[in-house]
Amino acid sequence: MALDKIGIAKRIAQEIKDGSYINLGIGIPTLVANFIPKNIEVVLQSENGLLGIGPFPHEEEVDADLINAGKQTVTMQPGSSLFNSAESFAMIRGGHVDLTILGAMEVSENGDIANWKIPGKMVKGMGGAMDLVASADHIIVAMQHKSRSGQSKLLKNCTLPITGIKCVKKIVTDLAVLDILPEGGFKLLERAPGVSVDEIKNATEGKLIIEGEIPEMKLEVAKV
Amino acid sequence: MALDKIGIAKRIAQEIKDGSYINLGIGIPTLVANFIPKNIEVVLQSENGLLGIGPFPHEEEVDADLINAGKQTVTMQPGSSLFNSAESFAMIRGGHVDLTILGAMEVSENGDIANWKIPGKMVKGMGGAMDLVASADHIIVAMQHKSRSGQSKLLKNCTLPITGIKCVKKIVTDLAVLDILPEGGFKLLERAPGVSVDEIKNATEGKLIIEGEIPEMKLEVAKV
Amino acid sequence: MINKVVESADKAVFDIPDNATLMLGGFGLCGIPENSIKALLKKGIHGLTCISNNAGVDDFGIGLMLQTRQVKKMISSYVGENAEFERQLLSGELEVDLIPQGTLSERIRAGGAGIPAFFTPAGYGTEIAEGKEVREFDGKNYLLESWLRADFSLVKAWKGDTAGNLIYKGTARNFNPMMAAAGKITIAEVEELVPAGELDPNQIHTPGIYVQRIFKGQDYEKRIEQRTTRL
Amino acid sequence: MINKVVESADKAVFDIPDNATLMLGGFGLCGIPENSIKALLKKGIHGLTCISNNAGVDDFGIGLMLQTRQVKKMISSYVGENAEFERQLLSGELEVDLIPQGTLSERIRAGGAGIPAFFTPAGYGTEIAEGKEVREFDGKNYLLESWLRADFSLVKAWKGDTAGNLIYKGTARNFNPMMAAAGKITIAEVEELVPAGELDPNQIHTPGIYVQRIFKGQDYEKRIEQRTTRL
Repeated sequence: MALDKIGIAKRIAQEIKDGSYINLGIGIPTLVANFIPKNIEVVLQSENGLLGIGPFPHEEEVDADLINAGKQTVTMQPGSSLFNSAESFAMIRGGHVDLTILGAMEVSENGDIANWKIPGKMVKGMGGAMDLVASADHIIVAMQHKSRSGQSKLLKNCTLPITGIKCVKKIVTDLAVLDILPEGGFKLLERAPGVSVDEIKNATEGKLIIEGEIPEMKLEVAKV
Repeated sequence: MALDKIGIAKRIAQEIKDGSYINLGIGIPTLVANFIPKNIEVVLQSENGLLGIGPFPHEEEVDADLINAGKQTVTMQPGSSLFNSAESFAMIRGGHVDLTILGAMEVSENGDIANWKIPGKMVKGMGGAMDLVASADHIIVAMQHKSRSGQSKLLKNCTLPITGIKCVKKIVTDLAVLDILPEGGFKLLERAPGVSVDEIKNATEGKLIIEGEIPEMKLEVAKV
Repeated sequence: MINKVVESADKAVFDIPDNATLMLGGFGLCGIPENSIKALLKKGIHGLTCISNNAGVDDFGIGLMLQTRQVKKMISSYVGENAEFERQLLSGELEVDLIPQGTLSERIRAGGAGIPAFFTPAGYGTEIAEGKEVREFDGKNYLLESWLRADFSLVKAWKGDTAGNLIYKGTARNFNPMMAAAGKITIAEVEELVPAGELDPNQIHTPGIYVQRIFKGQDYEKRIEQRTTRL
Repeated sequence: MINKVVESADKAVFDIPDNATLMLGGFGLCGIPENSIKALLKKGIHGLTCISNNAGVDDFGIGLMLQTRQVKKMISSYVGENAEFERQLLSGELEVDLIPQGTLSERIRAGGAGIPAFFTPAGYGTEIAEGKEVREFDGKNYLLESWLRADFSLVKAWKGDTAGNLIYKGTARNFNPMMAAAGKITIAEVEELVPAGELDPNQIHTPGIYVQRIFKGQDYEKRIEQRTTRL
């Protein structure tokens, strides 16, 4: 059975290394924070100028002067720091953030990502996405494997205007976990529980590399 | 009679406008601070990261963590701010400092300045001088008109390695006040008390422009 | 220290002309110069180019200046939380220049810092690279981007002093410090205005040299776009 | 938050190898990493390239590492308050690269910020422009300068916390914050070390993300080069 958003977030949470600094994009990536194992310490960066995002505030803690990049009210963890936007992107561009998790509309087999613009629709802007994908050493994309109309979103080439080239290394979809190989191609690593390799083949337009037995994901992470 | 260092500093102090931000170089420029009229408010910038240099500290106020660009212990005026070296030079390079006063070994008639290196002597470095002269909108040079051996230091072309080109606008020497014209040439504005135009002519190798009567400097500034 | 206090927002913006290029601090509605925006609405100038990360919402922030058609062009990284914005954009009444957020903040920082151009990796290989110089450093490709400066910068701080020193609060800092440095005339509004000497020099976020006028703002609404709480 | 505390200067510098490129904070003797320098003396590594605004004096700061011939090259804006430095330079034992102070601080800032190159006016028309790309912007000429990065950065702060956040004091801040960001491994020594959560997030000068190791320094001498007082 294909994963829901929570399932994708849970599986991504398993990729997180102790002691890392992480930037979480809007949507599924934001959910990942809820499934980071208790024994792992990470610091979440918000590109509007905060290191150390804490949980959402209780009603009486709400502070209009403390929001995340999604403009939601947040709190700070002990040991947080605040800074300006130029410093925040200096941090991102300078490679200080260890992991970036973000959503995508399309990913190509050579690691290009499209997630900012749909021709014919109102263009809202790229925000910090182009900086993040061009700068991050390690990017994990959280996405649906297919569009609502059933088209593959893991493509030979992106059809939408791209956000960055050759930057995605790992993808977690509702159907599978895949690496993008340096030489190109989606290497299938894991299947969602109950999803067959054939189902993933049919849902992947780009070059899919299948070697040996493909295990099912394990998702028994304690919910926080 | 030629001015001493105090005299040069006093004359330069007359050039200072109320409400300006000023960077004072080491040597005579530092003395200028002592002769700024009481009714004029200025803020002194120290390129090691301080806006609002105050007077030297009393013995019991000395703080090793608070020095000026000449590495002297200083104090802060009320309303000061502290910042890092990149911010300090952002301020300088960005044209936020209104006036830079510095010493020179040579100045050329087109406004080139040499003040950092003497071939054959140990080279100590340019410190912030190249940034200051390349960035400042308004630079006043405090210098002796002639070298100890009697050579003019106001030249057609600098003989020493230069610090910056076409940047000096005004010079105050022990003998005279001169503007450097945009089209080149030292325009004589004032003579030191008792110094003749001929004396200045003899001491100036570069093109000297003399128009009409040249008044004597007035130096009756109240000493602070 | 030089006293930079003006009485009111109206007096602070008195000489901003039609067709000026403005920078306005804030991320979303957080840390925006509410009072200065209201004064611009009242003043009724037009043809403005506004450099701001976002464009407000229909009834708050820069959105208010869109309603009154005072804005000719927006330079932003993310816009359109805002129906009137979308209408003006689609009808061609409004020009929009979209810039990656890190490039935008660095271009503004460069403007204040006297750096006319710099290389950044953001946008390489995408449509925003069109017409831009590309150069490779250590095997990676970068775009050349130029500085941004403004005729007037409108910033909002938490505390300020009469010498123009500013301290921001929380994530309301965002673009404000770089904009303060990149404006020919910078107008700061603050929630609390104190005499020079009361703020700790070691805690100043924006040194007074960058601020030409400062006033105590009034009636801060500080609207929240996404009030998100837990039980 | 991630605990970055190490016990001592010796443990902090344990893996700095011969021929490493180091950045060392400080302006003159103000804000220099006294403890880390002593640990390097004890460790006895050689062939170091040191990026630091100055080179200390004969018997303090980087000058101590010159006495022991541990330094192969200095990259600085102003040097030679220091007889041994002069001797080594004139005898060819020591290489020196002199860089305008603003260019030096911006190149280090660029290193930490992922900006491989930028344009600056400093040095245009002088001998330091030799071999550098010149470009005109708005009628003024600028030089292209590249980023500086280090294998290890040694910085000194006033207060720090276990998460690596730093607060500097007075003009001891100087080059330390940019160097903290430009080092692959940044080692911070502090006068006061507190648990994460005790420092005000709004007053942090160096966010902990830039600091890999932190320790409480000991026996700070804080030597003054020019003790200047009034009566």
